[in-house]
Amino acid sequence: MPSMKDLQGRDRPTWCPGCGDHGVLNAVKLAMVNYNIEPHQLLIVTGIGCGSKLPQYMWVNGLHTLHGRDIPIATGAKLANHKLYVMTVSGDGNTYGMGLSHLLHAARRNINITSVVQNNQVYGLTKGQYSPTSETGTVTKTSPPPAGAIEQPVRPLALALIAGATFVARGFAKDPRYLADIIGKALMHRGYALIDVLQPCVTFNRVNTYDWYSERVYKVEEQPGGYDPTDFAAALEKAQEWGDRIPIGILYQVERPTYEDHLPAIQEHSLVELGVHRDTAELERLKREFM
Amino acid sequence: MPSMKDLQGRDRPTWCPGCGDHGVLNAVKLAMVNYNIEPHQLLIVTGIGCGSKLPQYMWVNGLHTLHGRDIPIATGAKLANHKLYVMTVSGDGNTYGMGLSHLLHAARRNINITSVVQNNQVYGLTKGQYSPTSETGTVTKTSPPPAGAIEQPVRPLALALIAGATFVARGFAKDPRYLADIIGKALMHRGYALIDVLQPCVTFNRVNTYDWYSERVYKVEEQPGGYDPTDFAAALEKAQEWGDRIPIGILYQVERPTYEDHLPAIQEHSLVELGVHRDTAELERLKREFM
Amino acid sequence: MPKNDLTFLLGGEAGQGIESSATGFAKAIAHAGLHIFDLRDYRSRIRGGHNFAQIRVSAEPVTSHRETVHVLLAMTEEAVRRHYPQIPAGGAILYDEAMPVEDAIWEAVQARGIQRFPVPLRKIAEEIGGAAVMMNTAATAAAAGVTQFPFSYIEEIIRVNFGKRGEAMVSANLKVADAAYRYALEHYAAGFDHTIEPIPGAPSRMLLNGNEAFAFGAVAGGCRFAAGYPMTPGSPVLEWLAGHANQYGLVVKHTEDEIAAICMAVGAGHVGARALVPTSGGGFSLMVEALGFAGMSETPVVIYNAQRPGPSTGLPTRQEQGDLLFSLWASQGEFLRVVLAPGTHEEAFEAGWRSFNLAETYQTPVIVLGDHFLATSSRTLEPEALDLSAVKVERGKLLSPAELDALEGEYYRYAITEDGVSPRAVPGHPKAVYVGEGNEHDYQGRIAEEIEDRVALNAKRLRKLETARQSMRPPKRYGPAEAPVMLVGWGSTVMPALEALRILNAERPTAQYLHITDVWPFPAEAVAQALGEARVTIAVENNALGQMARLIRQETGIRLEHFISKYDGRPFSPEYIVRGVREVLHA
Amino acid sequence: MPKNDLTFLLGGEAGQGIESSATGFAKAIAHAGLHIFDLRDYRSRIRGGHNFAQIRVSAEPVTSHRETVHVLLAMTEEAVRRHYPQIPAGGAILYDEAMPVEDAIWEAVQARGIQRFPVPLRKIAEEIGGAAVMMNTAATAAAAGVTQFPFSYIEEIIRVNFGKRGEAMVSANLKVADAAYRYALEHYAAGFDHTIEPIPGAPSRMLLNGNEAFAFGAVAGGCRFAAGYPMTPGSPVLEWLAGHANQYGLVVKHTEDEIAAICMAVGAGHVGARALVPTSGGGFSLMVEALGFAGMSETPVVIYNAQRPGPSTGLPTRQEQGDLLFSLWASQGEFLRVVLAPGTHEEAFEAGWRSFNLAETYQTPVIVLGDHFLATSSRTLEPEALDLSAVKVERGKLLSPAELDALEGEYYRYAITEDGVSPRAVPGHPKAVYVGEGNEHDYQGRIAEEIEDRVALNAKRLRKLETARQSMRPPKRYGPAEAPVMLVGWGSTVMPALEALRILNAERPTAQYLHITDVWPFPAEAVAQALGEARVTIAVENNALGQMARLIRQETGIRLEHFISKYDGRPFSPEYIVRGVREVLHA
Ligand SMILES: Cc1ncc(C[n+]2csc(CCOP(=O)(O)OP(=O)(O)O)c2C)c(N)n1
Ligand SMILES: Cc1ncc(C[n+]2csc(CCOP(=O)(O)OP(=O)(O)O)c2C)c(N)n1
Ligand code: SF4
Ligand code: SF4
Ligand SMILES: [Mg+2]
Ligand SMILES: [Mg+2]
Repeated sequence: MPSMKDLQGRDRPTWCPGCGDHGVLNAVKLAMVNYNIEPHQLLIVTGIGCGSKLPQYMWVNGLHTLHGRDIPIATGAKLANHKLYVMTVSGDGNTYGMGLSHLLHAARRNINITSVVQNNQVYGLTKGQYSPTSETGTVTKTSPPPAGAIEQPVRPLALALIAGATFVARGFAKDPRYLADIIGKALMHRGYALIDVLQPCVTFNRVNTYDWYSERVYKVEEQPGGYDPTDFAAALEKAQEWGDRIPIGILYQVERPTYEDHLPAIQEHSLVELGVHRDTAELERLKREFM
Repeated sequence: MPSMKDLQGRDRPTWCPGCGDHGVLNAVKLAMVNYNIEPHQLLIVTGIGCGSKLPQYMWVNGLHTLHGRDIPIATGAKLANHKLYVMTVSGDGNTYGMGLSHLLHAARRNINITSVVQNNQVYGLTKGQYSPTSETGTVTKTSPPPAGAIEQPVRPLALALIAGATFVARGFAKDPRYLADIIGKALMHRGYALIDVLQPCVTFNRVNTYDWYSERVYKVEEQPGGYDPTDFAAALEKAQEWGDRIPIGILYQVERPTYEDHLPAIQEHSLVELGVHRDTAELERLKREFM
Repeated sequence: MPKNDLTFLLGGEAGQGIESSATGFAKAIAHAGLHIFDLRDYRSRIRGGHNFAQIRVSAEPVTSHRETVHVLLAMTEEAVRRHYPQIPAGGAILYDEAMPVEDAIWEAVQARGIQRFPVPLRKIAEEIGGAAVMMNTAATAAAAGVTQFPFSYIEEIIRVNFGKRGEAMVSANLKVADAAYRYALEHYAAGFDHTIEPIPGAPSRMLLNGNEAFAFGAVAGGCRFAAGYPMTPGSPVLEWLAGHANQYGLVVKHTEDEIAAICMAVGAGHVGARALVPTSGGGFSLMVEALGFAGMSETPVVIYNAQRPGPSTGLPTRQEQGDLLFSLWASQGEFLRVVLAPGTHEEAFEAGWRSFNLAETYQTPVIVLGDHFLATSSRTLEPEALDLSAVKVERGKLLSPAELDALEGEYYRYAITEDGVSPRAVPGHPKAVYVGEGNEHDYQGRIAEEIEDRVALNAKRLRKLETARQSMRPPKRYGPAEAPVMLVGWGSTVMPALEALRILNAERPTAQYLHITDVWPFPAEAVAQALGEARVTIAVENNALGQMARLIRQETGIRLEHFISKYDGRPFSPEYIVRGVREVLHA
Repeated sequence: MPKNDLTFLLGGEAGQGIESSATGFAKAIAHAGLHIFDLRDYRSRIRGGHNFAQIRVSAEPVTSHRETVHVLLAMTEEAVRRHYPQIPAGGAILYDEAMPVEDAIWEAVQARGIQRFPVPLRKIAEEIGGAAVMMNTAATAAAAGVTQFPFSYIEEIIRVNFGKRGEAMVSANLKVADAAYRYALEHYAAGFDHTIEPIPGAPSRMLLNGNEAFAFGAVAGGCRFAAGYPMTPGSPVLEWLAGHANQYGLVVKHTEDEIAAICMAVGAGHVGARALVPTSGGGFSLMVEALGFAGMSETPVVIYNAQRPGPSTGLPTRQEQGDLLFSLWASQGEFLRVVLAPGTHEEAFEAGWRSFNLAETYQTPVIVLGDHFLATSSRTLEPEALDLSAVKVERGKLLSPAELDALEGEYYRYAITEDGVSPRAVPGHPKAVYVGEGNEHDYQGRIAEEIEDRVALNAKRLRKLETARQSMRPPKRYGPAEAPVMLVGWGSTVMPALEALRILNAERPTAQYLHITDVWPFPAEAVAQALGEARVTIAVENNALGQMARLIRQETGIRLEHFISKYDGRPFSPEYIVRGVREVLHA
């Protein structure tokens, strides 16, 4: 079992002091500690954005890739070595803008990876443009007045549910222990898991602050009457809830065979284990197909 | 008012005899006739696929573009000249695979264009690979046995609803008059309209045939108790219905300001009407901003 | 000449089944020990339109089609109209007796001295077989009859092809074939010069196209993962691999788009699987950003771009070599990509496995530039021509788990080395925890912006350009060294070019051909040397802008004086090249 | 020398407010009639890390920064450590008296004869202004004090900059500024050589960076639509246009990705609006497929690629010229794209409007290759330098509604013409109903696969390459014609190069500079001619592979003998070029 110290990175985070990404980083590390995942057993694939720098700030296999493309890259890594835990960590611009299609197709596949989305409702790294989850009316340099952001914000959890995700959750960067628990469960879950994380950007988002979120969030499992995370209809409703009240917790979790489960080639060994050497006799047989 | 003859193209369709695309073509023409849209008033932007060749086979402004990119191209055309009717026509691979993200972002924007999707649950033009709407288990050259297609099919209408589309409908290529009515209403609708069309591919899809669809489709407005297309919850439920019964008709229609409504620059004239000439005094004023 | 040296052309509409009949027919002739070159010409539509297969048969190995057609199997009037000008006097047109053809056309046919061989194809199919679809069977059997090709070969193929569909299907087709064969034999064989006679003792040969050769080579080279989005003419590779995935231990993914395809392959490559992305130019265009990421993160990946005519959607089912310079510079910034352009089926096979060795050795993307002509043309090959004993697996500086176990000190993914190649470890080992980076970074993989880091890492990566150049093969020279004309081409042009040399050099040494297969890093010295002594230089390229000629000038300063260009969407024929050379010589 | 000729460097962490203080300070000095060149150096992070602004002040126009720094405003110890080597004896470091700095550094500073000017910046900010954030105000005011720059200019800028935030804010900042100014003036001005003295009667000048110049030029040229996805350093153009959209009648769309951005622009261009896509290399990589569609469908669109170092994400906030050859060949197949590479602010403005004329005249995509250095460096310009009277709107063969009304016969979108350009009509007119096509097509826009159509249309499109070449400007030559060294560069390299010429030619004519702005279709003849008489040729490029040198060799056969390369993510300084030239001359 790794300790928090084992997971410490070579470099300290370059995020702004107070940024929600610090909480996400803590949660990821805590999840590894609590669920006994060693740094070499996990591959964290990230896109581009402030939060996507995360693997740089801890001790874990990382792959810091392209804006919006972490999910297909993670998918390929998982298909080639499904014995690794594979996780993506990226921002809302990355995942709900540029990468939205990949997210939904991953959900349809039920590929066994976990996506953590640092949703700060803004583009941090490029300095404060509006994002797919910005509230309608948000004024930024690319959504000037009078209208501000014209679009209706993306409802990522509802889209993922409709697409077929088998694990859909939301966390809050202010509560890394709670988030860690969700991340740990997502990593243990067999299938595609999406975790939307409310992640305050203290520099560019002066509306959706720690306080703003704190006033609104509630844990689904604590609601009166309890909560059944296998109830699709209930999950779909919760996934659309946004405003005065914002649900966090595991909104949905069910079992369905993963994409990998359907692939005869890798039922025993991973592709990486199968290696690169081919039996010549096998190839000679293949030649006969052309005769 | 154009006649069907006015809308006849220079070339005859090259689609397979019996292909559902013939029905879609008829429906588009009928809609123009019934809703009095002249060929030069409508721009049909298409992607790539069998069905995307449609503008070649009628008399209308067409733009035959790239696989999956018809929606953003149409969006740009609409923003530059919102006095044109703008419509996209493309296949399921095009729109729910390659172009899925564009579709959902268009819905969020409520840009005033109409998308007609020829959903034959297969890739026609590239000869029969499985598509995002192929049923799980469908065996094709890219989804070989034992598993066939592993993914859960895309539910486009539900996704569009969640994303914010204000007009969501389904038609059937076998019934061009009914489809024409939907298309006409979509063109008259102010906002983003998605019309999923059940379009049998008689060459590569031997499962989802005319008969298969005919046995299952029913018109929402004909169901006992009637149907209220402004009821989001009902629409969301219908949009997920697929199997023994498949609803067709207008599942959802509400009013919301369009994207264009929010743009001060084009409230009076379109960008094209504003033209390319700038007043020098205006530009001199602009220079002062830099001083 | 008349024996075992002729070309069949099967022409008709898409959906008439010409594609599969032609394949069966070619295979039957190959089984009789003859050599085949089978060219395909078809449209980007599913039904209708004029398509054809042009099957050259020869007792000797052939590397290309020829323009001349000896037997035209015309399933439509259009096939007659389009192709009779390719038939010399004495050649024949075989067609259904009931097929209407304009008088004017028949008159022209007659004027050329072409024979007309009507056969009751439809009648035989319907009356004997019970279905008009069997007209194809009838037609190919008739073609066999006309050329006195023994029926047993036709029978064998029918048994194999229709076997899966039941005994009734087999026997109906056999009966149809027999009737048509006999009709043609009895009515026309005597009056027809050309015959096909089995070659006793000929070895069993493969008949495969460039896509298949490449895909097979990839499997031989240990490819374990392929991801792609269907695009003509690259998708058959994806489909072939998908069809063989379970048996050969591959995972093959049809993705949501080409961006996902290359991204998945990069992910798979990063963790250590040999990963392939088959596509065509339009798909490759979408992969450009991720190509650069592979370059920056030093991830091996192989992209197979079967070129077709652009720009944009262009001519989806046709031939061009228009993506050469695009491949060399695609993506922002500067990094090593290796570009190979196989020209023959043998080279396609070799590129299949060699590309992975290069990708892993240099930890970088490798682009294999195929083209429609090579991808879709089939040729007979001795099994040994795809030399399995030559297949080597070279993984470069990949550290094995044992090596990592034994590692003293820290592992640094991007260690600065003299040759630019850093020891590589894949994720999963406790001693090799690191971050693969797309931002500029230091030798450890830490994001870095300092001048020293940038210079060190960029220089390291770019040193691989020179290191990899040493793996690049020099161009191959064909033809007599004393020939005054040096033709220069790349990719599949070599196939018709070799046939063109035969024609051009028949009387006296006239032309040589310089065939460039390894395109980037450009083997400049070897090319310059080969061109150094040439008297008349002519670029031969299936494009309009002479991209290889530009590259040669850029890298060597040598300007090829002439240019035989073809950008009509069709491949070169040997005769086209010959005409081009003669024009240059007589100008 | 000491008067009105010095460089300030403001260095500190991201988030300390250096960026905006520097902008205000530069503006204040510009208002006093002095010339400014303001270079920015910052990291791809929001807080922390070392950033700086290097502001050169001169009585004469200047086109670049210089390496030497006379006054270092150090907000951090790191700023001292990094920059003191740039300061000559007599220069000064201005810093908060409480800022801890290692003794060793101060010793080194002392050894160089650099003066230390501690000021109680924080104390003044906190005690007089009431907030530590006002340290920036204090620092720039102190810098003014040290150089005896009249306080009134500082005051004016403070009033303007803080005006929106209320009178209290203004007066607090003014008080802080005044105290710091006086402190510096009293304590240090007398002992400091350099002064800034307002130039009476100097014209009002603009102070703007290349992004602003380009965006302004685009608006002047009738740009009505812009779509983009934020990417450094291109996004400021998107943001500037978005901020001016309502007032100037534009629609500006921040899209879901770069693919959507170029697609929207192509859609807008197709229906007749002048449409722009600002981006950087990574974003451009995603646009490659649609670029080809614009080429095939003959749709005008302008792409502005502000280059930054690759490969991949590379160094997001830094300088490189690495996308030249990529731009020339991006996308499958062959078609005309025009590529411009403005090097100065004036040229950026001009490219802003001229690009649209070229795009509409040749009905094709135009790529404007900017780079980070030009995009983010500000320079003072006389208002007339951005010459509005030179702005012309040329729409080529665009048919007006009246012309269409009068049209006899059918309208054919892709009519075959001698110059390759077909009369263009936008959708909306009853006489001009047609299909814009991305598949190969005939002159009417009908999908076509026949040889004749392909050849006719491809040749027509490619004829535009030669037609457009006539619009390409020859390179500009700077420096004495008799100078033996010919430097050759493109894009923003011209700015430091011109300064380098001043240094190199101070004693005797040594070097000239050939500045290539119009890159494709390449003005080969003009370049060859300009190079023809050069004795020593040296390419000067902000990249590692010498892309322009390769292009010149490819298109003219001329090989530049030497290469001054820089790929460390930083722009050329004049001194760097001078050193490079001297190395070549003394080698
Ligand atoms: C293809 C591409 N386009 C644009 C960018 C520039 N870019 C970097 S990060 C970013 C947005 C960041 O927003 P988000 O994903 O929400 O992450 P955050 O910074 O908020 O954590 C953008 C647009 C890029 N790196 N690549
Ligand atoms: C970027 C790109 N990738 C691949 C293709 C090849 N392609 C053409 S049509 C098509 C799929 C067609 O399926 P669909 O969109 O469902 O249309 P249909 O033919 O069924 O009407 C594909 C993959 C392409 N044109 N462009
Ligand atoms: S800009 Fe926002 S998201 Fe980025 S590090 Fe700072 S607080 Fe975090
Ligand atoms: S292949 Fe299918 S979709 Fe395409 S034309 Fe034929 S029937 Fe229609
Ligand atoms: Mg964000
Ligand atoms: Mg389809």
